Parts: sequence; C-alpha cells; structure tokens
Amino acid sequence: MLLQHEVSAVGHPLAGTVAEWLWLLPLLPLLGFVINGLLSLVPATVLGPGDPDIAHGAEGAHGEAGHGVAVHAHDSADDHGAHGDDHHRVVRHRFAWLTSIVGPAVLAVAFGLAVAIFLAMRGVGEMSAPFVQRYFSWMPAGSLRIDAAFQLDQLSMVMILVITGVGTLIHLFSVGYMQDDPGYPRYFAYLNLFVAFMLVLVLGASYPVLFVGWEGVGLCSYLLIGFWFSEKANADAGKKAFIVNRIGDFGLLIAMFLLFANLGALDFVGVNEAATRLTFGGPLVTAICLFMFLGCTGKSAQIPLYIWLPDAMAGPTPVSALIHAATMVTAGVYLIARSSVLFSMAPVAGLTVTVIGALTAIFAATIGLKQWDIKKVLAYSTVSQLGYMFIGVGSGAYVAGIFHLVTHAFFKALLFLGSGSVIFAMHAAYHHTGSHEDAQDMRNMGGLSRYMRVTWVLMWIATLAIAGVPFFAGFFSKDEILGSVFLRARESTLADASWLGIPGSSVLYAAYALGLAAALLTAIYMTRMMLYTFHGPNRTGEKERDHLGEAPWIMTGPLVVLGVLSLFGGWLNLPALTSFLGPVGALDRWLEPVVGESARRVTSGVAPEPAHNVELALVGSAVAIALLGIIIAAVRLKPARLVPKAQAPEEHGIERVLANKYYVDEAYDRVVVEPTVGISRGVLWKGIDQGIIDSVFVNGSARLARGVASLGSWIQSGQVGTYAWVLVIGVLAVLGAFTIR
Amino acid sequence: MEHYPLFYTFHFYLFGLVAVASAILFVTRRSPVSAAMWLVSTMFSLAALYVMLDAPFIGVIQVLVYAGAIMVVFLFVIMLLNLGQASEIADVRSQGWRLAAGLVGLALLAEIFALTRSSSVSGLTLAPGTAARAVNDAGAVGMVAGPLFTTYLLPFEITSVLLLAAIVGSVMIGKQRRAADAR
Amino acid sequence: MLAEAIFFSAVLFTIGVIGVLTRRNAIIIFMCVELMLNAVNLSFVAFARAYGVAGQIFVFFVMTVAAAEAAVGLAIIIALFRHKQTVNLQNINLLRG
Amino acid sequence: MRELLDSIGYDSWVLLALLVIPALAALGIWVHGAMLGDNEARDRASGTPRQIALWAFIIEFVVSLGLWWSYDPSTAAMQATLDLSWIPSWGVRFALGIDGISLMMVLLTTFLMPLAVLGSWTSIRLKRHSYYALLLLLTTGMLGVFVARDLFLFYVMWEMMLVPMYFIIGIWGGERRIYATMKFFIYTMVGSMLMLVAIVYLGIKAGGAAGPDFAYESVRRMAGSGGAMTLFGAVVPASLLMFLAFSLAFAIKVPMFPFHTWLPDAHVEAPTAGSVILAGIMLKMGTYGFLRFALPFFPDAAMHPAVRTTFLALGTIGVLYGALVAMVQPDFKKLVAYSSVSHLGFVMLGIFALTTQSIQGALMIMINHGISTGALFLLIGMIYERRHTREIAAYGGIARVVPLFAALLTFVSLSSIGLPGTNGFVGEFLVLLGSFQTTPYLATLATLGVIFAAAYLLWAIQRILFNRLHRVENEHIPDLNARELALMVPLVAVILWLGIYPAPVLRRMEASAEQLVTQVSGVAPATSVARAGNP
Repeated sequence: MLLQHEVSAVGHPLAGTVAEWLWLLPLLPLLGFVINGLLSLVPATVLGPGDPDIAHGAEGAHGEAGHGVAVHAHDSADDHGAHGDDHHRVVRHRFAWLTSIVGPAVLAVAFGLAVAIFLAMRGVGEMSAPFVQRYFSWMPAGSLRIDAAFQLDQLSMVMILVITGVGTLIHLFSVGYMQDDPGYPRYFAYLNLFVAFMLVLVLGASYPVLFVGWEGVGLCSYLLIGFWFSEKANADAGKKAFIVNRIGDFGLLIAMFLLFANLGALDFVGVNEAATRLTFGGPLVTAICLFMFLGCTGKSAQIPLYIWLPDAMAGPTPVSALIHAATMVTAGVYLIARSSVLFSMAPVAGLTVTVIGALTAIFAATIGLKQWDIKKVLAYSTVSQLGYMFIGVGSGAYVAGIFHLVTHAFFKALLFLGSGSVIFAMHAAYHHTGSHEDAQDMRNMGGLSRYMRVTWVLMWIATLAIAGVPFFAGFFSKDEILGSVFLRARESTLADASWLGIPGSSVLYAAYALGLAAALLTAIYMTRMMLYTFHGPNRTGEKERDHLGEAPWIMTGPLVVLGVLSLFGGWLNLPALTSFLGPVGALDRWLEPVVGESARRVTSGVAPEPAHNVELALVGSAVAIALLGIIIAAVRLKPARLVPKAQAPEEHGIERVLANKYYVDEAYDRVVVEPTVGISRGVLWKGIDQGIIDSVFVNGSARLARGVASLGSWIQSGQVGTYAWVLVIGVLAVLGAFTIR
Repeated sequence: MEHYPLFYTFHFYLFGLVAVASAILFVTRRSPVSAAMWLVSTMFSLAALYVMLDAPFIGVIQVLVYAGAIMVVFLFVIMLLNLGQASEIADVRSQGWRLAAGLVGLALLAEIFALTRSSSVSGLTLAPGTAARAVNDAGAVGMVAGPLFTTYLLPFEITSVLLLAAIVGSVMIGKQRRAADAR
Repeated sequence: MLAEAIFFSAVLFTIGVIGVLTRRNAIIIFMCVELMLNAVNLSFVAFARAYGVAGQIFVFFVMTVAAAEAAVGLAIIIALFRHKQTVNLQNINLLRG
Repeated sequence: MRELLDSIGYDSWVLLALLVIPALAALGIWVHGAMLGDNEARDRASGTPRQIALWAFIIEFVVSLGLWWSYDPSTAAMQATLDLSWIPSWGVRFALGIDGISLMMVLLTTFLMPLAVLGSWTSIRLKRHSYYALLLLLTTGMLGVFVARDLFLFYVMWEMMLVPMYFIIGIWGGERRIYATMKFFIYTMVGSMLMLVAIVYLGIKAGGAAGPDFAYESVRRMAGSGGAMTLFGAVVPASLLMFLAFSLAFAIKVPMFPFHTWLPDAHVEAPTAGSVILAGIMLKMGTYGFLRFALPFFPDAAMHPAVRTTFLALGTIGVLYGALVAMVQPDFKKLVAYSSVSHLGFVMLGIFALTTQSIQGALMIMINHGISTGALFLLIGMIYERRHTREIAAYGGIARVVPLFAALLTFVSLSSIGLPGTNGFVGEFLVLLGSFQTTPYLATLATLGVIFAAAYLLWAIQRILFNRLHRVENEHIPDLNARELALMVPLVAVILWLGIYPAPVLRRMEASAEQLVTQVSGVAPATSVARAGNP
C-alpha cells in the first residue's frame, strides 16, 4: 500500500527529484528493525534447560549499569554461591556479525539519502511551501481526513540530518560498545526502530502522524531503558519514562482535539493556514499551545515532568547519547518550532514556555552540581540544556532554539559517548579482576587522561562547547538564545503581554538572568566532571589500573567526528559580530520560510538588531560567566582529596538535598503515585466495586431473592392438607373477586 | 317457566336431600368403611337425580361405574390395607380446624350462589322438554352415543388411551417393590 | 329444576371440600374428591337439560377420568402404605423440597 | 472479486450459510459423540470434535470473508438481505441483513472463532464433544444477533447464545465457576427480560390492527412516535421507558460502569476460549445493541440532555474507574477484565457523543478490543497452561525464558494501550477526537484513561516479564510452540494492519455511522468526501 503514491505536490520544485524517495528514510531503519528483530528471537547461545545461567549468565555479560551490577553481584552471591567468576562470562550472540553490518548500514544509507535530499533542496533554491507527499488515507472519518503523509521542509531537513547523521555515528559506536551483549540484535532492533519512529516524527505532515513518531520513540525509549530488564530498577525506569511521557502525550492529544474542534484541520499546512484566523492571544490559542507544551514537557523532560530522564540513564550509554540527549528529547523543541505559528499567536503560552525552560535550566543545573554518577551529571546537564532551548523557542527565537538543538546534539552526544567509552574502560578493568565496584561513579575514576588520551581531548572539546567558551559550537547557540531573550524583553509581543500578572519584559529579563546563572553552573559542573574523571590521582584500584585503556577504533572514530562537529558546529549560524569567521546567519536564512513569519510576529515585525555595544556587552558577559565557572571549578575542587565511592562519607545539608535531587521523586511518589494506587485498591476496588456494587447490589439482590425463596420454601411443607387449604382459600379469593365485582 | 308435577318435584327434593344427608354422614364417619358406604348411598341418590333430569343413560352408568366399580375398588383397598380400626385416630383435624373448614364451606356456598344467581344465560336455553324428546327420539343410549361417536370422537379415543395408561400405570405402581429391585 | 339441581350440586361440592379440609386419611380425602366430582356431574347433567347434550358427554368423560384416577390413585396409596405403613397424610411430606 | 461473488449469488445465501454451518457442525459433533456410545470411547476419539470445529470455523471464516468484497460501502442500507416467513401468526420473520456496523462484527466473530478453538486445543481435556458443539452453537447465536433484522429473531438469538456460554463457563471453568456462571447468566437474563417486554410492546404497536410486526424497519418507523404511558401514577413518555428497557439489557452486556461486576468473575473463571469470546465478541453485543436499536429507535429519549449526560458520564467513569481498578488487580485475567470495562467505556462515550468520528472510533474500538483483548486472553491461557496460575506475583523475569511469549505479550499490551501504529490508537483517537466536539470536558477526562492504561498494563507486564527471575518454577517454562505461534500470527497481523491502514475498515462503516448520526440527531453530519475516494 505504500507503493500507491499520491503525490499532491505536483508542481512543487522538489517533485521529480530525489526527495520523492522520502518514504525510504524511515523505511530503511524499519527494515533494520525487522532483520535484527528476527535475529533477536534466535537464542543467543544454545543453553540447556538445566543451565542455571539461563537467567543470570546473560545478564551478567552486559557492559555497565553500575549500581545494577553491584546489586546483581550481591544477589548472585546469595543464589548461586559457586557462580562467582562465571558472572562476567561473555556471551556473544551467534548472529552478532550480521547485526553489526545491518544495524549501522541502514542508518548510513539513510544518512546518504538525507544528504542527497539536502543537496536537492539546496539545488532548487527558494522553496516557500513544504513538499508534502500523501501515501494513503490513514484515518478517514466523516469530515476528518488524516493521511499518511510526509512533509519535507527546511526544518525537517535539519532534523533529518541530525538524526541520521548523529544516529549513524552512535550506531557505529554501539557496535563496539554492545557487541558482547547477548541481546545485541535486540538492542539494534530497538535502536533502528527508534530512528524509524524519530524520522516519522520529524517527517509527519500532520499532528497525528507526528504523534505516531512521538509515541513510537517513547516506546523505543521504554524498551531501551529497560533493555537489561532483569534488573528491577531498569524496568522501573523504562516504565516511568513511558508513563510520564504519556502524561505529556495527554496534553498533546488534547491540543489536537482542540485544533480539530476549532480549526477543523490537523495537518500542518491546514493548521498554519487556519491559525492566523484565531484571535491573537485569545484563550483558545493559548490553551492549545499550553496543552501542546504539556506534551513537550513530557518528551523533553521539563519541569514538572523531567523526572524520567535521569532515571533513563539505566539504559545502555549509546542509547542515552542518541535518545536522551541528541534526538528524542529535543522533539518538544521541534514541535514548538513546527507550531511556531500557533505559539507566536499566544504570547502568554510563549512566556510560560520561557519561564519553564529557564526554571528547568537552573534547577537541573543545581542538581548536576552534586551528582557522582557520570551519566547522571550528563543527564541533568541535558535537562538543563533543553531548558535553554525552550527559553529560545518560548521567547520566539525559533532559529536559536533549533540551532542550540543541533549543536547540543553534537556536543552532548560526544559527552555521552565519551562517558560511554570511559565506562567501557572502567568496566573492562573491573571485569578483569572480577570486582563489583561501580563503573560509573566518578569517585572511582580520576586521572583517566593518562589511559585514554583521545577520549580525554575530545571530552574537553565538548565540555568547552557546552560551557560556552568562544568559538566552540555551544558558545554561538547559547549566546544567541540569551541575546534573543534579552532583546525581546524590550520590544516584542511577549514583553507587552503579562504572565500571571507579571509584565512580560520582567519575565524575560528574569529568564535571561536565570539563563546566565545556569550557564555559570553548567561551566562549574562540567569542569567538575572532567576534573574528577580525567585529572588528579587515579582511584580505580591497584590491580584494575593495569587494565584501563582506550576503546577500539569503532568507538573512538565516531567520537572524533563528533569532536570536529562540536568545534565547528557554530559555523552553522554565525552572529554578525563574528562575520570575519565566515557567512553570517546561514541557519537563519535556511529556516526563514518555516519560522520567519512567526518570529517576526513575536518581534512585532521588527528584526531585533541590537546596538553594537549592547551586543558586545551581552557576548562579553556570557564569555566571562563561562570562564568564571571553569575557573571557580578548577580552583575550588580538589580531585586529589576525593576518596573512592566505597569509602566516601555521607553528605550533609544542602549537598545532601542536591544529591537526592531535591527529593522530587519521593514527593511525586507520596503525592501522586501512592494515593492513586491506594485509592484504587482501597476505595475503588475493595470499597466501591466489591463492597458496594457487588455485595450490596448484585449479591444483595441475590440474597434478597434467596430470603424470599426460603420463606416460600417454608410454606411448602409438603403436607397435602396444607396445600388443600391454600388451594381452597385461593379459590375463595378468586370467586370472591368475581362476586364482589 | 316449566311446570313440574308435584310427584316429580317431591321425588327430586327427596333424592336431593338424601344425597346431601348421606354426604354429611359420609364426611363425619370415622371408619373408612362406613364412610364409603354412605358415599355409595349418595351416588345412588345422584343416579336417581340424573334420571329425573332426562339423563337415564348417565344415571345407569353412575350406578354401574361409580357406585359399582369405583366404590368397590375403594372398599377393596380399605380392606386390603386393613384400615377401619381406631388406629387412624389422628384422622380428623382438631375442633378449630373443623370450625374453620365449616366457615370456608359456608363462604364457598355463598359465593357459588351469588355467582349462579347473577349470571344466567337465558338466550341459549333450549325449549322445555327438548331433552325429554331427544330421549324419546334417539333412545337413552343413542342420545349420548350420537354426539360421542361423531363430534366428540377424538376426545373419546383419547380417553381410551388414558384408561389404558391408567391401567398400565396402576399395575406398575402397585407391583411389589421387590420385583423392581430384582431387575 | 335447574336451580334446585345447582343448589344440591353446590351443597354436595362444599361438603366434599370440607371433607378434604378436615380429614387426613388419604382414602377418605380421595373419596371426598370423588364426591366433589359427582357434585360437578350433577350440575353438568342439569345444564345438559337446559343447554344441550354436551353436558352429558362431559359427565361421561369425567367418569372415565375418575375411573382412571381411582385406579392410579389407589395404586399409589397402596404403594405408599407399603412404604410408610400409614395412609395418614400428616406423616407423609414427600413433596417437601 | 465482486463479480465472482455475484456470479454465485453470494449475497443471497451467505448470511443463512453463516448461521447454518456452525449449527450443522455442532450437530455433526453431537452425532459423532452419540455414535461412540460410552464415555471411554468418546475420550479416545476426542481429537475428532476439535478437528470438526476447527474446520467448520475455518470454512465459516472463508465464507464470511466474501462479505468484505461484496459489501457496498457507499450505502447505509441493509445488504445481503434474506427475508423468510417464520412464525406468521405472530408476525415474526426470519429476516437477516448487514450494514457497515454488523459487517465488522460478523467478520470479527468469524475471525476470532478459529483462534478460540486453537486456543483451547490442548487445554480442554474434558467432554470435548460437548465443548466444541457448544462453541459452534454459540457462534450461531452470536452471528444471529449481529445479522438479525427482526426484533423477535434478535431476541431469540440473544438468549440462545447465553446458554452455551453458561455451560462453557460452568463446566470447563475455574474453581469458582458455578458462582461466576450463575452471576453471568442471571445478570444478563435480568436485563434481557425487560427488553423482551419492550420488544413485544413495540412489535404489537408497530403491527397495529394487522397483528404484531417485529421487522426492524417498521418498528423503527413507529418507535419514535411513542406516546405516553402511566407508570405508578406518573405519565412517562413511552419511548423513554422503552429506551431504558433496552438500555438496561445492553448496559449490562457492555458492561457499563455500575453493571460491570459480573465481568471480572466470568472472565477469571471462564476457560481461555470462553474469555476470548466473552471479551472479544459478546461484550460488543451491548454496544452493538445501542447502535442498532436503542439509539435509532428512541432518538428523543437517548438525546434527552439528562439521559445523554448520564450515559456520557457513566462511559467516562467506566474509562477511568476500570483503568484504576485494573491497576491494583493481583490476577492478570482480572486485570484484563477491568481493562475491558475501561475500553468499553470509551465505546459508550463515543456512541453517545454521536459524531461521525466518535461512532466510527467506537466501532474501531469494538473491533480492536476484540482483537487485542482476545489476544491477551489467549496469551494468558498459554502461560496458564504451563504454570497453572494467573497471579501476577507468581511470575517475574520470564522474558529471558520465553522470549517469543514476551515479545508477543508486550506487543499485544502495547496495542491495548493504544500505541500509535497499532489498532488501539485509531479507535481511541477517533472516539476522543469525536467526543471532544460535543463534550470537551468529559472527553478530556476520558483522555486521562490513556495514561492509566499505560500504567496498569506496563506495570503488569513488568511484573510478569521483567524484573528478576526469582522463582525456580519459572526457569524452565517452555516457549510457545508452533500451534500457539500460528494462532498469534493472524492477530499480530491484524493489529498492525488496523493500526497502519484502517481506512478500508473505516470506509466500510462510514455510511452507516453517518446514517446513524443523521437518524438520531436529526442533523446530517458535515459532508464527507470519503466514499467517492479510492479504496
């Protein structure tokens, strides 16, 4: 059925070009999913039915999951005393070689296709309308027409390139990282499926099709977080991610219902057309945007739904890099940019997005300060950086938000993969000695720069990029976001609106301040992470130290590519100030047809051109803040004083609160989860269902019937004489009735 | 209103009263045998009434079937079971029950009278003496036999099946239990 | 004579009813039922004179049924007596569920 | 395809054949059993009845499949009609026919039945002759309900399917089967009694002086005109009373919120095939009844604001309540049973919201629920056969041991959750989207059910499949065998097909859904361009 093309975009400049092969983009990873999925159903090794390792051997081989391994070790000591060494046995899947080829290859081909399509788009020059391809009618019902249709425009092109490009690199890295896991084909099946859904998300031509990808990536995230599902914590984390995302999806669904009920359309072209007819800043468009943003807070881990992302680190590290840093979590940013017309009509919603983004940025950054797990640091950093992107798209600087999305994809993927490489080395070291120490805790690392030089250098590049040091990728994108907020605080529809009674300009200034503070914290915690991991004395352990080493080329190769991108990613959209470096505002021009009009609506049609000195001041303060943060961290922190995790003292006071993430998870548990389950069990099930409905009404009526019946059966004494009496009296009564009438 | 000679009227009342009196005696006897005998007396009186009501054939078979056959069977059974002794002392219910039964009877009577009085279907009534003429014309038996074997043939045949079933049934029920067990 | 016949019929029927109600001997109750049947027969015959011969046919059938009933009923009583050594209905409550 | 079917006069005999084939097969099994004489001989030949049943159901499915092509989606009129005189003195006719609504239900039934037989292939060891004969008879009854075009015939079929189900639960069920089957039977019976009264009333009124007339169309023409009745001194519109009488029967069958407590018991105790049929097909009869009878007959009563709001609210309550209660069930079958309450709540919401989208969505959920929940019950049956427990706590971590089972259970659960790309999403999305236009607040509340659905099912499959394998008994469970795999494959295929390309199904029900909206609301829905479109 996919074959029956119905190209509605006849006459579009892209018609007849390689862009016609758009549908192949998600289909390629899907093919990979099918192949790898079938392979994964073949058992890893032929295990006898009596093999006690059927449950544990497989799980023991996985690469990391620090605390997980520790817990597991404890358990296996209990369960199988003689199990000991076997625990670290490598069980490579029989068809691992095939998976190693298929998994990355489909992505590489997809990336090639994406580049070809990009070149075709460059070739046709000006393209004002999106290239929409209808394949078949998906949900026709009455006046509702939802087609399975893809839409290609400049925004989705950017996303496709990031997804397939970074995706290919991460797939390659995974080959090295996951090869010895018995679930290797399954891992690649999920990863391929994820990319397929992610591409559907960014290619979908309507909200429902986007929603397919939206929930699909959530599913893959669920499956990959719980990849090592034998550990309850991992399975819990996956479930939590799915359910929290569903809360967000609820918002997105309601937004769609509101759109259809009021605009009668759900495809982007139709909605954008109809949206301009809505009242500017009216309650309807605000409600639509706010519900949509609820969806974004779920997928992109913003307050209050950010809680799933740190837990999501239970998945394999490349997964964290691909899904929970580079692509999926940025879907919310994409959605807002995609719906920029709507958001530009609703200043209050835009301010809400900005505020939530700013709060999330600073909030997550403070937590990141005190995390010991290297991946948790990066997770909170991701939450914080996503907050930045939302500051951007919320305040109407859509290009800035997308720009940061792209650069963030580069450097955060690099950071995660680098940490993966560190964990890989750490685990390999512990593996050799059979130790059960935590391979992800920074207190067990230190001085790794001596053992893994490539990783060390690349990680520093990424750190400087995320901290905002000039000429690294993050510097340009972060600076653009902060600058836009500052400028819009003076003159824009947002500044004129008021948010909960606070003037919009004050809100934006506050967001700017929070953004700066978050930048400072980012520089501090990232430097802290680097110092504790790579510098100072090594705390891994005497024996283990000899086994530390650099990862194989298949893992370092992608790191190098990402390092280059993190260095030069800023060239995508250089500010006017740095015109000496190259062409200015390339991304601005590229995305102009998609978000330009909306951005101008926010700034009341005036292009925000700052005065030269203001711009200099802005940039200067940002640079100063970044350097200050790095210096503070370098001066204040003493990696040499750190002790390994096993000997670490308890934390106290505010440190402890930070280390425990402000106890938000516990609060949610107490306030939301436990009452829901308690009320469901105690009141709804035992109380209403079994207590009232079933025992009072249903079985009560049965008891009533039985009571009446037992009365009747008492009358039925079996004495014929009594029956005769009753009969005669009955006859009397009947005759009497006739007589009286 | 049809006129009846005094002779006729007198005998009609006589047999009627005898029937009622015998019936009263029948229900009040303790001994089943004497009760049965009084019932026989009632039935004879009724046979006489039937004849006086222009139904001589019915009167005859009343004597033959009821008084003759059925009541004899009853007596046989009573004697077979050797009832009739005072052993059945709990047979009659207590005073209160009997009083209540009497009241019920009175009520029943009252209702029957009230109902028969209120509704008479005079429009369908045959001319006086029609039945008597029929007896003369067709003969006592022919008067019944005519409709019985024409209009009511099917019920008649079904009755014969019923009788057959009753015969088989009573034989089966009355058979010694041991015979059943032996199989 | 119709009214008189109905009068006697009603009285006889009532006596039968009273008998059924007051006696406990199965055979006597059975005979009371026969009496009631006879009482009904009397009205049938009386009606037959007034309304046509069908009443007599009915009596004929009633008698047949009565005969069948007597045969079966008495057989049951005999079987019952063999089983329980009594025909007093107070001691028999096989109908109780 | 259409020409081929026309050339064999397919439309004129197919519905009758669908009713007759299972009945004949049941007769065949009975004869087979009777000829064998004693029980021992029957046990020795116990393979035969399931073969007969399976082939009968496969033939039935193949025969019914022609309806897919022979059905003309451009009209809402009854098709493949058949009208024979049955009990002329009561004006009862043996009238059959399908529209877009019944078409899908018929196909769902014939699709699920062979799978139900395969699902009980080895689990039923006792009195197989009776079991399969009852399954076949049940099918005749169920199909009869969906294709009857005469109210009396409908009622006969409605009661006819009750009896086999009563025995299936009562004989081959679990420990508390007697309690469960009694509850099921009496509860359903209570509801349908009042419906019988209403049917008789309507039939007599519709016929007028010429004697009763139970034909669907004539009753529908008359029913709306109503009149008034005196009830306990109060004057009530007759249509309201009739509507409530029908509604009670259907609401119990659905089951709608306060009438649902028979369902968990019946599901838990029923054998696998019983659960599949009960959830997959029989629950749909309630909602089908609303669509076919209660609403078109009594639009005024149904659309009265108080009545409508009550039903909408009960539907929404059902969604949330079913989901919340499902969350805390320790027994997996019970969990799925309560999830049915939740899903059927969506259907009720969709029906009473009365927009084309919500009605079509409700129909989609009816199909999807049949497939997904049927598949869930089949999977539970498979694992129950191996471990003899349905307690969720008795499992854990078995995904390592039974990867195929785990993959299928996860997949089917996801479809039940309503993941886009699977069938579940299409139905829920359309219902909520459609309902949002008429009752935005209730629809918003019901959308919360989507969250709870994820919570209860994911939590359950985590406790069954994931976590640590902590029980020795679970370490050596054999994975699915070829038969079980073969019976899951069609279900998985349909789940995906309906999720990705539901348009053919939606198009076949569109005309009927629109006609219903028009009939009930009196206003034609917004114009549709669909039916002229491509297949």
